[in-house]
Amino acid sequence: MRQSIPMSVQKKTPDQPTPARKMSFLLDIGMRFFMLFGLWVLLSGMLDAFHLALGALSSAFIILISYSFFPKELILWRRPSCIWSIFIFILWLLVEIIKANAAMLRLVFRKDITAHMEPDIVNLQTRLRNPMALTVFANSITLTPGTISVTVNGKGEFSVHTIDSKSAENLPGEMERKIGRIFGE
Amino acid sequence: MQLPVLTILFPLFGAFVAVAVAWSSMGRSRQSVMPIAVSALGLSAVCAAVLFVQVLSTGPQTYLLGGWAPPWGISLSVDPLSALMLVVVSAGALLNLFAFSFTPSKWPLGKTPAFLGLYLLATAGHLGIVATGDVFNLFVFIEVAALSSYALLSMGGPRATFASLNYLLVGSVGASLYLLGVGYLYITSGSLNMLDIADILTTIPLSTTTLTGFVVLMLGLWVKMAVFPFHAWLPAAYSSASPAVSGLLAPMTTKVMAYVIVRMLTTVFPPDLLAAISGFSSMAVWLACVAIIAGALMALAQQDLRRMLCFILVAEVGYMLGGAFMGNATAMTGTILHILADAAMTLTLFLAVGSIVVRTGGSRIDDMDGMFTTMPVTMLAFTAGALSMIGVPPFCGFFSKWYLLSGALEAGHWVFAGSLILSSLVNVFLFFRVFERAFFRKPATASAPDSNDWYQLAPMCLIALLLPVIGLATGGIIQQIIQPALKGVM
Amino acid sequence: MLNPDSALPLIALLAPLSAIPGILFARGPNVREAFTFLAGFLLLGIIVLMLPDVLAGNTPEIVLFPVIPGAPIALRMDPAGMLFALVASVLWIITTAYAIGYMRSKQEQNQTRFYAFFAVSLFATMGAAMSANLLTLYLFYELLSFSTYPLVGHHQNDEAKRGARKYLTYLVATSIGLALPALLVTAMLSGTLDFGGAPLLAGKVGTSAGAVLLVAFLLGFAKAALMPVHGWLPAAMVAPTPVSALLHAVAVVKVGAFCAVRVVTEVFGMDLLSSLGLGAIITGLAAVTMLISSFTALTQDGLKRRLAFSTIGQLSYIVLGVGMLNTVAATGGILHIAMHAFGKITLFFCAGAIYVATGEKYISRMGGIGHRMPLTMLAFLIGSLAIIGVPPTGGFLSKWLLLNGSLQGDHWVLAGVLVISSLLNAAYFLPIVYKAWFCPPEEAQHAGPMREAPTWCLVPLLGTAALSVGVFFYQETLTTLASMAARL
Amino acid sequence: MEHLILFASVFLVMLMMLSLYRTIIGPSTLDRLMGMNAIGAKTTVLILLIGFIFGRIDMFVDIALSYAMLNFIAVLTASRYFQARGMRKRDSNLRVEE
Amino acid sequence: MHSLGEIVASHFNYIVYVAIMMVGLYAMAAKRNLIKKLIGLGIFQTSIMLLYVSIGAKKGATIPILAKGATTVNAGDYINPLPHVLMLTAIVVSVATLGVALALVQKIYKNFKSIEEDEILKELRR
Amino acid sequence: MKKLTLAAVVIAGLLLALTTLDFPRWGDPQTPASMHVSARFIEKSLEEMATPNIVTAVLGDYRAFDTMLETIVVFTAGLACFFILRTRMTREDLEPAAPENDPLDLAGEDLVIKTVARTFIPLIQLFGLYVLAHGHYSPGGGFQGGVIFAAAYILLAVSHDMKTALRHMSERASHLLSAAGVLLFAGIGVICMTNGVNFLDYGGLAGILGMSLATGHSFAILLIESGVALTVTAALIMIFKLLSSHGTVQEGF
Amino acid sequence: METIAVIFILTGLLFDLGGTIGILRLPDVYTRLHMAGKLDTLGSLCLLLGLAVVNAIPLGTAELFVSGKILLILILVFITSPTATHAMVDAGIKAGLTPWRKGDMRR
Ligand code: NA
Ligand code: NA
Repeated sequence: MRQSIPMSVQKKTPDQPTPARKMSFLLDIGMRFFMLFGLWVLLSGMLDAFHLALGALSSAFIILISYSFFPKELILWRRPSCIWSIFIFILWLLVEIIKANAAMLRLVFRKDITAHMEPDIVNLQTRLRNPMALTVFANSITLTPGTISVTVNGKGEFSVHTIDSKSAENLPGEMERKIGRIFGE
Repeated sequence: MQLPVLTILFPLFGAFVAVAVAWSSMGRSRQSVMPIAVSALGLSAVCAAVLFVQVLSTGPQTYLLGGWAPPWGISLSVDPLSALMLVVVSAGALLNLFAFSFTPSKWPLGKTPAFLGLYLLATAGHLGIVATGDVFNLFVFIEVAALSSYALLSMGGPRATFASLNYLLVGSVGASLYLLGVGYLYITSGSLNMLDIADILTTIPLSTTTLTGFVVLMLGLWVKMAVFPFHAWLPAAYSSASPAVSGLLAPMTTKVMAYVIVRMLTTVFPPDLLAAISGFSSMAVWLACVAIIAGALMALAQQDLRRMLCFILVAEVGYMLGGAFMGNATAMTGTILHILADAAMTLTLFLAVGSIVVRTGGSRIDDMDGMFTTMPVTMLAFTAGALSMIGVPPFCGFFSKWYLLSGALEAGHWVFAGSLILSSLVNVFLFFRVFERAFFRKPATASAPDSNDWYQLAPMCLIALLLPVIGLATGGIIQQIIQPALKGVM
Repeated sequence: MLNPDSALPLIALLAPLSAIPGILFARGPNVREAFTFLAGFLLLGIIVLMLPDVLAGNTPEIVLFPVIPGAPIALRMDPAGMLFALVASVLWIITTAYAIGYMRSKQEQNQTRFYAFFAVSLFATMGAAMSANLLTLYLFYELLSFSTYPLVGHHQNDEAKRGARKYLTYLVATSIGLALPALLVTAMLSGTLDFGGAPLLAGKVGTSAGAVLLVAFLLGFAKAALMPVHGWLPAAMVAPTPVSALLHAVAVVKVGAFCAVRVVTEVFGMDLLSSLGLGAIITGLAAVTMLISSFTALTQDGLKRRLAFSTIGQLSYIVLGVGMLNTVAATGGILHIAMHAFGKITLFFCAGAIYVATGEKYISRMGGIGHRMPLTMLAFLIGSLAIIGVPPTGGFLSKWLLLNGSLQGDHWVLAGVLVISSLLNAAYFLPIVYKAWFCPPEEAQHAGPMREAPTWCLVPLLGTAALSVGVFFYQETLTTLASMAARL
Repeated sequence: MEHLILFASVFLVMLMMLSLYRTIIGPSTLDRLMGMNAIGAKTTVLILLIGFIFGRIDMFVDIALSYAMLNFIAVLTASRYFQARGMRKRDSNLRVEE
Repeated sequence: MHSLGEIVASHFNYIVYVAIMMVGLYAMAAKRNLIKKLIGLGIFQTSIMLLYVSIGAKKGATIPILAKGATTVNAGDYINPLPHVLMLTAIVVSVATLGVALALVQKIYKNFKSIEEDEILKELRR
Repeated sequence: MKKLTLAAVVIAGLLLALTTLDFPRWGDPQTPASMHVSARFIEKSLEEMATPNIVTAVLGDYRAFDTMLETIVVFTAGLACFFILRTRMTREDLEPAAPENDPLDLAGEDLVIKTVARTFIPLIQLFGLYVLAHGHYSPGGGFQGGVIFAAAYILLAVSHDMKTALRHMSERASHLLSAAGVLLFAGIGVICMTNGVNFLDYGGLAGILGMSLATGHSFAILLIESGVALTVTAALIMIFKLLSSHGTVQEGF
Repeated sequence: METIAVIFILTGLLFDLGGTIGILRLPDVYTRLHMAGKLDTLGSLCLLLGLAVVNAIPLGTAELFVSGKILLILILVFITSPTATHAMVDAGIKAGLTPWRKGDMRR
């Protein structure tokens, strides 16, 4: 959507481009391109030259206009080891989610529903600073038992809406550790 | 030849290019937008005129868009009548723009390109409505014309904005009803091409669906045409809008919609349809009578010249409606003549009043004192338009009225004839109320006579001079244009 | 379509208009009025050029715009039209001269506009005279109404506004409300509106429909000022006197009377009217109008108003003439168009001259004015005699024919009305003359040395007075035209 | 399997009807928004189910995907609008409730 | 003749369209709030779209996208694409109209500090 | 008054419903609507324009003129909203100054939404392009693609703020792009004309590009769909910006 | 394979049912969002997964592509659903909509 991207890219890197920087920049672009192109192929399902070319063009075009949107954290090639952490985290999260939902499901079918809950808003402080990490953390809170993240800021300060007093007890706790491991914090 | 589509394409491209040029280099090219608009309309008018001559000499043309033959593709179909309407619309828009081309300084800051773009789009929409041979395509053109009109009409203060929204609501319902009618026709015929539908409808017996479709479609068009009692949007919208806008739309919209009704009655629906629902057509004529009387009475109550003209317009719509549904060729001839005449005289009057508004900032009748002294040329043009509205020969308003009256007498519809006569008399009163102020009273403030901007006065004078010319050309118009259109129909 | 012969009516029609550019763009008043004269002489020349042809029984014709089948905009010079055109064009020149004197000495405003609309009015009048059909006649009739409106309201004050409003209300309301529908019905019944063939409605209407149509036509053409649609005429006297003179003695009212003649002779035809027994409607309307207006005139103190009511009455002579449905009376009626014109214009000129010279408008204040303005009052006397119908003035000829016609048709009552009316004419004009010269010195408002109106005023009125007498002696052309018109 | 799909569709439509209650009754605008979101989430699945019923899942999956995206953006926009309006109202000391 | 139930069953789409249309019409006519009027207009337009789309239905036919590798095409196998095309256009038009309408409403709100028709009319009469 | 309105509406509805009894039964394959014009579309579209999606074939080719006008309607709506709402025009707000700080600053309150939006925006954009490009084969096309593309922008504006959004697409850019879209569409039609055929007859384009007729049609449909997408994207963005910022096109939300 | 799909779908429906009852029964918008945000999300995830499996049963390339797209929807829902919930709660709090406390009236 930016009209003159080459210029704005130059603006973003005011220092003299060293060969290494250049290399890393190209790799960056390449990774993004292949991510988008893969998505295209999945969506398109057409493997003829014309549509693949269209896909390549489209991916390049998106990189051109939306370069600045790509979160740097998504570029996994920088730290391959985190893939394993992600895998662990997702599994753990799924289990937690299922637990949360089972609890909720039970609550929903209770007769005296309000008697079993005591909503409150609690504040938390995490050591996470990376926006992506904070986001994952916030969404994980939302998905796990009895808590929804209300406000989050860049200093790692959270406020959380809880459905009963026990829900927030384990926070930030293990979740913070697991996420921190992914993002190296 | 490509003329039918070019007539529409020029204003369209004008609009795109105007917007693109205006924004591609702000400030520097602001001045170049007006020439773009004028030349786009000029080219369109030239195309329309050449097309008109062509059609007159070589017969009707059908232009296949995309090369697809009807009924599969969309086609433009131009006969002498629609070609003339194209000339009227494009030339009218051009003249009006020319006349008000000195006013951009009074328009909102920085919005001139948008104004001109919308102006061109509105014109193109009306041109398309006239030219297209496809009922659904007509709907889309109606919406192009309408959307740009809503925006244009909102220019002119809070009252205009509110009136414009009101128009939007009513107009959208009208267009939707039209679309619904098209749907009914599609159910019956499976086609969207006007001529194809006509062919199919003649081969199958008249069904409830066809009749309902006809009624709904007509209702939609009536709403868009401001037939009483669906008229309220018109005076509200046209009287509060900027003069450059009402000068464009007042002569154009209702007339083009009346033309669509004529077109539907003469080319799409079978001749026996009206007979099958004679109750409906007779209701239409009675409605026309009510519209004429009501328009006249409401015009009497107005203190503002532009509002007064708007209510006269409501009455004029009644003329056209009544003639179209009277059921004989004479009255239909009158309607067609009146479409042309009313376009010309409304343009004259709105140009004149627009000049007054631009000059004095308002159009209250009480402020007309001494206008003949302060704006003599403008008032002369206004007088010509007024005499034509009253129906004084040899102005064109007389001859269309003559045919309408003859048609009414032929059909034995004395009330319609009486309403016409009565509204003419009311018009005398209405206009001479203005003339008396303008002629017999001293101007409130001494000011110099008309500005010498020839480009402001020339269009007005030109169209005023055309009024008797059109009137005296009535015979030729009927012979060359109207009779071919009505041949075999009535 | 355009052979030089048949183009003459068109040229005649356009002649008055040819003055307008000159009038509008002239450098000074002299040049401006020169253009008017030029156009006037041009017009007269063309009319005279056509005269032998018409007298020989030809009718030059030209179709201009075929607007409506059976009713194109077309011109046609027949004897009735020729009579009217001749009178109007002669009097235009004289009136122009008079107007120069009047307007300049009164220092009227907006003289350019005045002359321009004057020319337009003449154009409309000539058009009406030469109309080849009812539609064309209607067209010029309406044009005349609207083009005289600024002349009637020339002074642009409240009085002028009231007069002009009344003027237009009567004329336009009747023409749109009555004449136009009648026109449409006629067109529908006959399929054509052309003059010169068989009467349009012959064999097409019954008594009641015919009666309705006839009344609609007679009252619709309200310029003929038949009662009850006469009220505009006195009101229009707010106009400057040249306007009153030409338009309200010659052009406007005569177009009305001319229309009535056309209605009787061309639309219905005398045969139809007499077979349906509708003549009584016309003569009845005319007779009533004649008597009432003459009595009313007696009571008027304003000179121009008295002249106005006199005009209403005199117009009825014309209508009465054609309404009696015999050739002699009709000849008299048509001839009265001319004869009354010369007489009445003289009277108006005199009224204007008196006003210019003394500022006097009221008859009661004109005692002894004959001593001060002897030539004017002499002309006034001649004009009065012409209106009364005393030889040797033209008025005698037309009235004589009218009387003869009424006797020939055994219309004893109408003959009586004619006589009574003429006596009333004498009763409201002669006392003025008498008072002007023979009122006792102690009652005279005016005395002293002779001081006539300016030459430009005086000469024209003497000219028309002379014409009033002259036509008595050189009557042949006019009488021939009238009788030709009546026989059609 | 067809029966299950059909059953699932009908069941989801029923749930959507129930959620519609929240959308209509409220009481707060946020409740309505939440109701809409709940319906939207089910609609995504429902579109896929219809695709199975029509036997054209390859076509309907695109529609479902775009619907899911647009639903997210719409909810986000609406909640932002609600927030902005609420903050404006709070500034002028007005009640937030409908 | 068919029974009423059968007629209703075979014409339910039309009955639904009429019902929705009248709801929209009523909202436009009876509501004084401009936004509600706009919603009414939207409902009104939607009903017409429903009618069109339901015209295109064919029993035993699938959506008008040819299956992959289809060689012989039978018109009976696919529902009528034309109403869909027309309604796509109509939808775009109605969205565009809605956009313009909202712009106007916003301007009106700016001018009159209200979107209630009665209050605006009262203001205008002053 | 409301009761009267209700009664009128109900009566009108009943009347209208009565007339529908004359309509063909629902799903009847033998109606004129199904038999007459549409049959050719279904049977010929693959052969004539190599486009399995018949809706796209009709929309982009048989009735391309309608579609062009529909695009123009969108263009008009954008222009209309601008004309109606835009306030306070200065040079600066037409061309905002270059960003001094990072436009996508993630600190601050709405961190979660910002991050998620940032992640998805490129993906949504790509999906928009996919929808645009595959209108021939699946329910998609220029309009849908354009809407999705515009939605990505709206997501940006909503998750961040209008100023940030404006840095990524200025008002000027949206005007230019919306004009460019309709120009592209109508321009293709005109280019066809230069080959001696009628407006929007893609056979002309096929001739110019030396493609087979069906491929040419298919390619032209893709081109005009791109035009549609451009205008729809730009105009919707324009309308969104104007409406959400009350015509100032500065702040909002 | 089919059994797995059936189980997923039925579980999904159960969670959705719970979510719907939750948003109907709970006392205020925040507590309702707990239900909508968790139960509905998981319900959708299960349903999508089930459908992906159903679709993948023939194991052709085209089918796998489509199942891949369904999984794409799944990922999308997995990320956007909690974000939307968060956004709504955030908006409610910022707009001044106070949460329900124990003992308050139902809202
Ligand atoms: Na009129
Ligand atoms: Na489209």
